[in-house]
Formats: sequence, C-alpha cells, structure tokens
Amino acid sequence: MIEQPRMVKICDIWDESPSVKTFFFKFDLHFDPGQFVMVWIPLLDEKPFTISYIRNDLMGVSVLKRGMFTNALHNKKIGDMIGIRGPYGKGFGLQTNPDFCVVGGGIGMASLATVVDRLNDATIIQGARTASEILYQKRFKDMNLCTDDGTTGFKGTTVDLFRKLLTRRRFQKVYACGPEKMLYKVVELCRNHGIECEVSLDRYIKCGFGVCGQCDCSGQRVCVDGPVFNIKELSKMKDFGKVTILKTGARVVY
Amino acid sequence: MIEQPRMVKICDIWDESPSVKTFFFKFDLHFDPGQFVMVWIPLLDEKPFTISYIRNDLMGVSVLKRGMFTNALHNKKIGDMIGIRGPYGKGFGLQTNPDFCVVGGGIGMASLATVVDRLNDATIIQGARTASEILYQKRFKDMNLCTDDGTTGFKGTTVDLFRKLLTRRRFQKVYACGPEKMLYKVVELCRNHGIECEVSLDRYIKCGFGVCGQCDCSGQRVCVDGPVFNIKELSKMKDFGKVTILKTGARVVY
Amino acid sequence: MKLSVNVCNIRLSNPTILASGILGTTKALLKRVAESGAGAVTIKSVSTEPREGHKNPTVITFDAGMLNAVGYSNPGVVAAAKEFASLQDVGVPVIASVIGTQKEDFVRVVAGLSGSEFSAIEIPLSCPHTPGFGLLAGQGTPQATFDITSAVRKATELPIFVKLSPNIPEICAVAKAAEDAGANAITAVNSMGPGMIINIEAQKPILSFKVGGVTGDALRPIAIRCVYDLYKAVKIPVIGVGGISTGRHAIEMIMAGASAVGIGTGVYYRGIEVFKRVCEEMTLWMEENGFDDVNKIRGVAHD
Amino acid sequence: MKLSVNVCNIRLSNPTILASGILGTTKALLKRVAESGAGAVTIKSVSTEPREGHKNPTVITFDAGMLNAVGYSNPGVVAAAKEFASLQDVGVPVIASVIGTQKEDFVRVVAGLSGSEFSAIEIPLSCPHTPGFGLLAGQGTPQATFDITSAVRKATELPIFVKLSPNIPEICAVAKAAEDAGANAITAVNSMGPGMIINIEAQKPILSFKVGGVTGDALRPIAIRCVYDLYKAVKIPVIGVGGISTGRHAIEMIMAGASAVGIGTGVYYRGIEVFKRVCEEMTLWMEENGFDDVNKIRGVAHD
Ligand SMILES: Cc1cc2nc3c(=O)[nH]c(=O)nc-3n(C[C@H](O)[C@H](O)[C@H](O)COP(=O)(O)OP(=O)(O)OC[C@H]3O[C@@H](n4cnc5c(N)ncnc54)[C@H](O)[C@@H]3O)c2cc1C
Ligand SMILES: Cc1cc2nc3c(=O)[nH]c(=O)nc-3n(C[C@H](O)[C@H](O)[C@H](O)COP(=O)(O)OP(=O)(O)OC[C@H]3O[C@@H](n4cnc5c(N)ncnc54)[C@H](O)[C@@H]3O)c2cc1C
Ligand SMILES: Cc1cc2nc3c(=O)[nH]c(=O)nc-3n(C[C@H](O)[C@H](O)[C@H](O)COP(=O)(O)O)c2cc1C
Ligand SMILES: Cc1cc2nc3c(=O)[nH]c(=O)nc-3n(C[C@H](O)[C@H](O)[C@H](O)COP(=O)(O)O)c2cc1C
Ligand code: FES
Ligand code: FES
Repeated sequence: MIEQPRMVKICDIWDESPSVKTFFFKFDLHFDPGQFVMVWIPLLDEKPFTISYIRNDLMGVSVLKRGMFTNALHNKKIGDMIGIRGPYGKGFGLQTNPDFCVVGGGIGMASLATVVDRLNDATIIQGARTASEILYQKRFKDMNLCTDDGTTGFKGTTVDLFRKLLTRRRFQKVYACGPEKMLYKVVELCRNHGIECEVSLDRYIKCGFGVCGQCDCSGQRVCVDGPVFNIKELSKMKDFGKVTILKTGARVVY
Repeated sequence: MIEQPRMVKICDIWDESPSVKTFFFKFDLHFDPGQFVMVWIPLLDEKPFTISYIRNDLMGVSVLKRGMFTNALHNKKIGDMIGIRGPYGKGFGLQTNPDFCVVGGGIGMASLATVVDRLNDATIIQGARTASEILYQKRFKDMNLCTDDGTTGFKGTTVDLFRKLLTRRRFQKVYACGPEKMLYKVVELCRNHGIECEVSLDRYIKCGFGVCGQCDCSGQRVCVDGPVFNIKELSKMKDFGKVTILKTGARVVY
Repeated sequence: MKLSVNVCNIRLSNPTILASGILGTTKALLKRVAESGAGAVTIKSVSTEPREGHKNPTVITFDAGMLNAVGYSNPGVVAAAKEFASLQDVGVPVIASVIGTQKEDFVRVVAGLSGSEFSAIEIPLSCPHTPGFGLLAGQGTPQATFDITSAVRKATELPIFVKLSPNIPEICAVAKAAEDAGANAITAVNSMGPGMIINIEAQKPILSFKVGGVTGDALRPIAIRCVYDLYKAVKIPVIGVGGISTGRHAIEMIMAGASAVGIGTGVYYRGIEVFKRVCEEMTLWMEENGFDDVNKIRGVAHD
Repeated sequence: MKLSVNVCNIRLSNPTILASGILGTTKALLKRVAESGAGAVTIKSVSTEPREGHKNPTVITFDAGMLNAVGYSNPGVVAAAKEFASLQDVGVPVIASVIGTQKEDFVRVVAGLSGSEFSAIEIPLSCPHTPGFGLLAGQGTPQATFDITSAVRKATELPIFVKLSPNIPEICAVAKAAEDAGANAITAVNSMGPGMIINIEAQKPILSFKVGGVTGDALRPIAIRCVYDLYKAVKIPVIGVGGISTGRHAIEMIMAGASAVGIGTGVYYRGIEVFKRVCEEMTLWMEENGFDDVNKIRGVAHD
C-alpha cells in the first residue's frame, strides 16, 4: 500500500450539533469500527479523524470545530475535495454475544458510533457539555445521556452515569472514547467490576503508520498499536491518563 | 521480476565435442525451447546462451569455446558458481502435429536440442566443420549429418543437405539455428517450398530485456521480440542475413 | 482532447519523448518507437569516435528501479551520421544526443551530424558513470556547462537541450548557465547516483563498472522536484525525465512544470507500447478531471 | 553464529541499529525497539530549543520508498535530557543524535545531554529538508564538517558518528574532513534528494514542506555505493544506512564495508520486528553460505 492521500469529493454534510459536522465521501476500502483516516487539506495540514459512519463505500467523519484545521474543514461545502489516507490503526475488538456498553464523552462518541451500528442492543452512555452538543440523537434510540449543565439527561459526567448504571446492572464489555481523564476512570471502574474494556486513545498523530514515533504512549504507538487498547495493554502503559506528548515531542501532564 | 544474476552451482559438466561443453545447474524457473539466459562470471563479463537441456529444474547450456568469455567458462569446474539471469526472449512456436525438421549449424544445434526433446519424430539435420564437432550424438538417434570436410555424413553444408532432403520429402515446419548466411538460405528454401519456418537469430546482447537497443535487427529486438522469428517477421527485416551490429553499435555487413 | 505540445517550436503530437540511451541505437528502432506512440525520439548519445562501452552486465534492475552503466557505447559520429539519415522516415521529430570529453568534441559531433534532419541537439553533461564524460569530467558545473553550451551554440542553429544531473545540489545555477549560453531547453534529469548493487553470493558488484546510474521509480520524486525548481528558475522549457511510466506520472511531471516528458525505464516496465499507454491514460484522466488541453495543466502545482 | 560487532568499542549484540528519526522520540519506544532485537538504537535528533517541525503531511510513501519532511520536531535539549535518563534500562547502547544551526548549538546540546548514559553522539550534517540545518545550512561541506566535528570533539569524550548525505558528490572528502577532526565513525547515509510528490487531483505537492528526503528501497543502491567508497576512503568504521529491510540487504551493506547497519524505513516495510527478522535472515544466509561470523563478511565485495 502507498501512504498518500486520495482526493475525494465531499458528497454530503450533516450538522450534528452546533460545533460538530459530519462530512460524507466515497472511499472504497474496508474499515473496522475504531479505525481512523488522515484528512488532508492541501497546503494547510493533515489531521486524524475516526470514521463515524460506514455505509458500504460511503464513509463519514464527524468533526468537532476546535482550531485552525477543523475550522477550515467546517468551511468546506458539498462538492469540495479533501484528501483521505487510511484506514489506520487497530479498531475495536467486536464480540457478538456479550451484553455491552459504550461510553462516549464529547466528540469521542464519533469513534463509538460504528461500534453501536455493528452490535445490537448497545447500552449507550453519552456525555456532553450541554444538551445541544449531544450527537446522533436521531441515529441512536434510548441513549443514557448526561450533560455538565444538566440541560438534558443526568447532570454530571459519563463516569458518574456509568457508575450509577453499574449499581443496577452488569456488562460483559465496555467500549469507551472521550477525554483521557474520563477513560482512565472508566477503565478503573471496569477493572474493579471485572468487566472487559477497550478504549480509544488520542495522541498527536503525524505519520499514522508507525514510523515517526510522535504518537507514543509508553512504548505503544497509538496510530498502529492502537488507537484502541484493552485493559491488559493499558495496565502496562504508565502514561495512560497522565501524560500526553505535544507536537514537539515534549511530555505534558494532563 | 528483478533482472539480476542469481548464482548457481555448476553441478555437472559434459564434453559434447572438443570445443563444446555443457554446463548443468539447478534453476527453478520455467523455460521454453529457444529461450536463453545471461551467464555471468563476476568481474569478467556476461553473455547470452540458449538453454540446451531442460530436465525439470535442471538446466544445461552448451558452450562453444570461442573467445575470452567462453574460454573462462570452459575453465570452470563442477562446484564452481556462475550467475544466471533469465529466461529471456520468445522461444520457438511448437506445434504437435506437423511433420517437422530442425536444421542446426554448429553451436546453433544447442538452441534446437530442446525443440527435438519436446517434439516426437523430428527430422534432424546437423552440420559441423568436422566429425568430432557433431553435437549430441548419443542424445539424438538418426540425425542427418553433414560436415565441411566429409569426415562424417554428407560432405557439404546443412543448406545443401536440406535442399537434397526436400527433393524426396516435404515438411510442414522447419526450425533452424546457425550462421545467419545459412539461416537466410534455409528461409529462402522454405519460402519457395511453402514450408513454415522459424529461425533463432544471433545479435550482440547487452541488457537482454529490451531496453538498450543493442540487439536490433531492423527494428526488432532479438532479445525480447526474438531470438526466434518466423518467415513473415523475417520478410520485413532487411538486416536479416545481411547486416549485424557490433558492440559499439556499428553496422557490419556479413 | 489536445495532447500536442510545442517545445522550442518543435511540434510534438503528444508530450512523450523517448529518452536517450534507450532503444535509440538505430533508425529502425526509432521508427518503431514512433509507431508505438512517442511524440518525439532521442538517439543514443554519439561521440566523435566509436566506443565499446563497459563490459556486461551493463543494465540490471532492482525492486525500485534500474541501474545502468552502459558506458556510452556508440559507433562514433561518422557511422551515426550514416545510420540517422533521411530522418523524416521516422515520422516524429528526432533529437540528437551529443557527448564529448571536451567542448571541441561536442562541436565536431554536431558538425558531423549537421547533414541529418535532426530537430534538436541534446547535450547530456550529466552522466554519473562514464570516465571522461559528464559528471566524471566535471561537465556538471555552471562554468563548464556555460562553456560547452556556448561552443555548441556557435556550431548549430538547431534548438539545444542541455541535460542535467539530479545529483547537483545547485541544479538551478547550472540550468541558468545553460540558458545564458543560449540553450533552448533543459532536459531534467539524467540518471542519479551512481549506485551499486552487490550480488551477495558472488560477493561482488553486479555491474562490470561496479557503479551505475539509478533510473525508474526510485528517481521520480527527485526528478519531479528538479523540474519543479527549474520551472521557476529558468524561462526556457523543461523536459521532465525520470521514472515516468504511467499517465499519472506524466501529468505529475507536467504539473511540476515540464513541457514534455522523457521516458526511458518505462519501456522496461510497460514495453515499447508505454508511449501509447501513457497518452491514453493522460487522456482518460484529463477527461475525468475536466481538462481539454495538456498545456493547461503545465505548472499548476506551483502556487 | 556470531552476529555481534564492535563499533568504536561499543559492543552491539547484532549489527542492526535503529536509525535516527524513526520511533526514537521516547525512552519507552527505544526500549521497545531494543526488545524487538535492535543491536543499538538512536534517538530522534535533538536541538537546543523545542521545535514543532513542519506541518503534516510530514511522512508519505511511494512505490519505491518513503518521502519525509518532519522538520526536526523535538522537545529541545532540556526536555530530552529528562526523557533520556537512566538509559541502561533500554538494554542496548543508545546513540544521541544532535543537531544545530551553528557549531555552538551542537556543543550546547552535547553538554546538555552529558548527564545521560549515551554510548555515542551522532551529528547529522546532512538533512536535505530543514531550513537552518544540514545541507540547507551548508553543513555538508568538508570545511563546515571539519569545524562542527572539531567543536563537538572538544565537548565530549564519547565516540562521535558524523552522518553524511548521499547527495554530496564529494562524500569521501567530507568523510575525511570528519575523520581529521576526530570523528570515530561515519554514518552513511541520511535521506537523499530532496524529492517531491504531487497529488495530481489536488494539483499540489503532498508534503506540507513540499519537498522531503527520499529513503527506503530507492536509496539502497546509492547508500551501498557511498559505503563502498567510504570504506576505502576512511579508516574509521562506517555505519551503513539506507533501504535496509532484509537480511540480504544487511549482508550486502556489510560486504560493501559497513560495520553495522541502520534501519529506518524498514520499520514501515516490516514492522518493529524488522530488527529480529533481519538478524534471523542474516543468520540463515550465513549458515547456508558457510560463514560463522558476520565480521568475516565485512568489505568482501572489494577486490
Ligand atoms: C485517532 C484519533 C481519532 C480522532 N478522531 C476524531 C474525530 O472523529 N473527530 C474529531 O473531531 N476529532 C478527532 N480527533 C482529534 C482531531 O484530530 C483534532 O481535534 C484535530 O486535529 C484538531 O485540529 P485543529 O487544527 O482544528 O486544532 P488545534 O488547535 O491544532 O488543536 C486542538 C487540539 O487538537 C488535538 N490535535 C491537534 N492536532 C492533532 C493531531 N495531528 N493529532 C491528534 N490530535 C491533534 C490536540 O489535542 C490539540 O490540543 C482524533 C484524534 C485521534 C488521535
Ligand atoms: C540468443 C543467443 C543465444 C546464444 N546461445 C549460445 C549457445 O547456446 N552456445 C554458445 O556457445 N553460444 C551461444 N551464443 C553466442 C555466445 O553468446 C557467444 O559465443 C559468446 O558471447 C562469445 O563470447 P566470447 O567472449 O567467448 O567471444 P568473443 O571473442 O567476445 O566473441 C566471439 C563472437 O561471439 C559473439 N558474441 C560475443 N559477445 C556476444 C554477446 N554479448 N552477445 C551475442 N554474441 C556475442 C560475437 O559474434 C563475437 O564476434 C548465443 C548468442 C545469442 C545472441
Ligand atoms: C540503459 C540506459 C542507458 C542510458 N543512456 C543514456 C545516454 O546514452 N545518454 C543520455 O543522455 N542518457 C542516458 N540514459 C538516461 C536516460 O536518458 C534518462 O535520463 C534516465 O534513464 C531517467 O529516465 P527514466 O527513469 O525514464 O529511465 C540512459 C538510461 C538508461 C536506463
Ligand atoms: C520519518 C523519518 C525521519 C527522519 N528523521 C531523522 C532525524 O531526525 N535525524 C537524522 O539524522 N536522520 C533522520 N532520518 C534519516 C534516517 O535516519 C535514515 O538516515 C534514512 O531514513 C535512511 O535510512 P532508511 O532507508 O533505512 O530509512 C529520518 C528518516 C525518516 C524516514
Ligand atoms: S503518528 Fe507516527 S508513529 Fe504514530
Ligand atoms: S540486448 Fe538490450 S535491447 Fe536487446
């Protein structure tokens, strides 16, 4: 395979929330839930985004407007071209039997959306800052919602909500994505309850295919060894929940 | 495919005549009768030779001692290594039905040997300078031999012998290899008698895979378009029988 | 779909040119290449005297390209002038490639070929593997390039293409020297390196000259960069050569700024039909991407 | 089978070394590479101040290799000294890679890293795509190489490896200048070019810096030739880098004269396990070909 962006036409754009848009394009490669692509805007930059919709050869990425690049992406119109390379990374390990739960914080829900599509009867926990930021309201029924400001659902964090749920029921497996502090706590809860758990991590990505070393998390490359890791792997990753690495390579404590 | 010599061990050497030896080696690629290989002696040179024996993965080249390179080859012992790349070229077009004849002059018989192996009931005409230079005496029965000095068989050239044979019988197809003057006359005879004919030409070979242009014969590359050409092709090749090209690229008239 | 281009007032029905040293040994082969779709063809380089070149192996391939040290075998200018007569039979413009160990040689060869119907004279000052010529004779410096080009300029009215090496960091300075001396186009690039491939069982370099120029896929990104830089540095047209074997490659080269593309190793990758196939693929791509004229994509990769 | 080698009195259990800029961002990754079988590892190059490097795309691949313009992103010497502490945990010798825009910078970085247990200091004077550094700062000339190496020589007792560019025609002269200034080994080579790849649908170069260094298969014959020439030109050991991803490649490089082999792009071709696999393949080949010690094949391709 050749790691170069292929230009694709944006064939649809959906507003998922005031700050999140989904961009749809045709891309005829196989994707597993949890894998990501590098999105290129020529002459500008190239950044990682999880595939949040997989519909045959139609793919979607849900993008939170955050900084220079995501702003530029939000300004794109239907018919504009963007560059895509991938799929990259190891996705979620899907099992068909278990009673499972997805826990998504903020834009982290984008990674979990295709997991929910694949498995039936997911218990979904989604947390957001405020009601309007809840994603995929029409796409998924019966989500367990929480918001920081209590404008919808439970007032509090996904961790609180997950802990609450655990008091009344058990899961065999949990899939989580969101701020790493949250993930850390979800993993702790799962470990204490003996629940299998996989989380998708976020590190600064450059190459995406495992050579530049930028995305290191305690010797694991998030771009190829991850972004999804299970409890066993995470237990050896000291940086998990504690340290991330900036574009310069400098370590910063969360 | 990568065009680089592979080193093989010479596993047997047969004396075919005082001036011709056959070198056997293992080479696990498919060869068609008439195709050739480039034989490399490191630091010395690399030259083309037809495969004259094909026995499963055992190949043989029969080499006439002639100049610097073939001398060096004749000095090789069993167990010595030589480099081989190939197979190169388009071999003979073998048909199973027709009543056919091979006409070999001198070392040209080496190209035809595998043709005889493949087809049954070949009429074989072989010409040599003198009796001791006749090749493959044990390998092939009932050859029609001729020598310049009359020490065995008919006294005269292969062309004379072929012409003589044609007075009493007909062939559907002729395969020929030898000095180009001879080939020219064989082709003429075949054309006049309405016999299909394929001949293997000899030009100075460098690359062997069609890029350097060294082996040109009227716009045909002997190394890839040939070395085997049929009457129709030859009729468009003005240089056939008349002009060859030296290592410098200079044209010389035969 | 318009594929025809003009390079120094030479009209090419399409932008593909047979590069020097590949198949250009005889007029018959030039004709065959023309019939296989090339827009123009270049003869194998000619020197004053006949040359046997290096011993074999002279050309080998590897997973990323080709390695050659042919050593400028050629029959010398007198024989070449005979071989390349009545060039209108070829059917497309024929470019002479002229080499020498000193500037007087170039002039003598140009004079010797002056009776033939060549459309242009290419002077490669850039071979990395033939003692006495090109880089090994210091012909790749701006000064030497200026001197040789000036001498050839006085010897011919034909357009002069100066062929440069990708090895020279100051390639733009060399190109400017050529332009200042009256060159009409830059051919970029010659083979790079040299490189070496060792057969580990033989424990020896494979090429008899040990080292050779690297061409083909390995060279393409370097050639694209050279053409991109040269397009900005000189006003005369640039002929892009190096690793072109598909329509996409040709378009990439033209977007970098090339007026036409040379094809050498591509003949190995895809056969003599490479010229026709590259043109078909270019046409298809342009149709799908809304272009109707190859001249409109030239240099578009620049800001 | 003896695979262990000595380079400047540093004992490597096998001749494979992780090349600088690949995975060498953190101690944890160095350790992982060591556990995957590397005989030694090199950190990503460190400068005095933190650097963000070029925007993405910074690394892409093509059919014949890889193209990168990372732009020397690194956290600066202070952070690097913290990251690369207690290096004995890594399990194999660790080589520091030190860069600077002028010789004083090199000295400051070397001083800043002096508390760590590095086994050697590598100074790449040869990056083709980072303004202010390497070739773009003129560090690849014999004089500049002599000056920088001399300055570093005064600043450290550790062995110094000077890393050279394959682009420089006078590579042997540069190596001799390094040797004269007290370098203990030559690392040959850095990436070549630069090259450019244009996405023709976007009509733009893909790398944000437009051009980048070419590595991998495309580079191998050039790297082999450089090492072959350097082996004759200098007395100090040569570490061969460029396109090595199999045991056969490593043996070819060592036959050309390398004392050890660096592996970068090979990590892409074959995963982090490339080190172990190269060693296994070398062992197998040596067994089949009657060698019992990798040191006995060094330089055998020479006459
Ligand atoms: C595997 C993976 C999957 C992701 N999937 C999604 C997704 O589906 N939807 C989405 O909105 N976001 C996703 N992100 C995050 C997304 O890449 C960043 O939001 C985006 O790069 C921000 O760029 P910017 O220029 O707009 O913001 P900036 O102002 O440049 O940065 C804002 C923050 O984004 C993060 N970031 C910036 N550049 C990168 C980079 N190259 N790699 C990783 N993080 C970066 C940093 O934390 C930074 O502080 C994903 C990240 C990773 C690692
Ligand atoms: C397709 C092909 C198949 C051949 N098969 C055989 C074979 O099976 N057995 C055999 O003995 N010979 C064969 N030859 C001829 C053989 O290649 C030459 O005899 C050999 O190269 C002579 O080399 P030398 O150094 O010994 O002689 P030199 O003294 O160098 O040359 C003697 C003559 O051999 C010919 N010759 C030399 N070099 C080459 C070359 N590179 N390519 C073509 N011809 C050359 C020339 O006619 C030359 O005049 C074949 C040639 C071709 C083109
Ligand atoms: C076998 C071979 C022979 C060559 N001979 C010459 C030559 O005689 N004169 C010349 O200017 N260039 C010569 N070249 C260089 C080519 O013209 C061309 O510049 C180079 O191969 C790069 O293009 P490519 O990648 O398409 O092959 C030769 C190249 C090859 C592969
Ligand atoms: C992504 C990438 C980053 C690199 N960064 C550096 C670097 O920071 N310092 C350096 O000296 N060399 C750097 N190099 C060059 C490599 O160390 C090595 O010399 C080159 O890649 C050739 O080896 P390879 O073909 O095995 O990759 C880098 C190479 C790549 C591919
Ligand atoms: S982003 Fe380069 S190794 Fe992961
Ligand atoms: S020998 Fe090179 S083209 Fe035939």
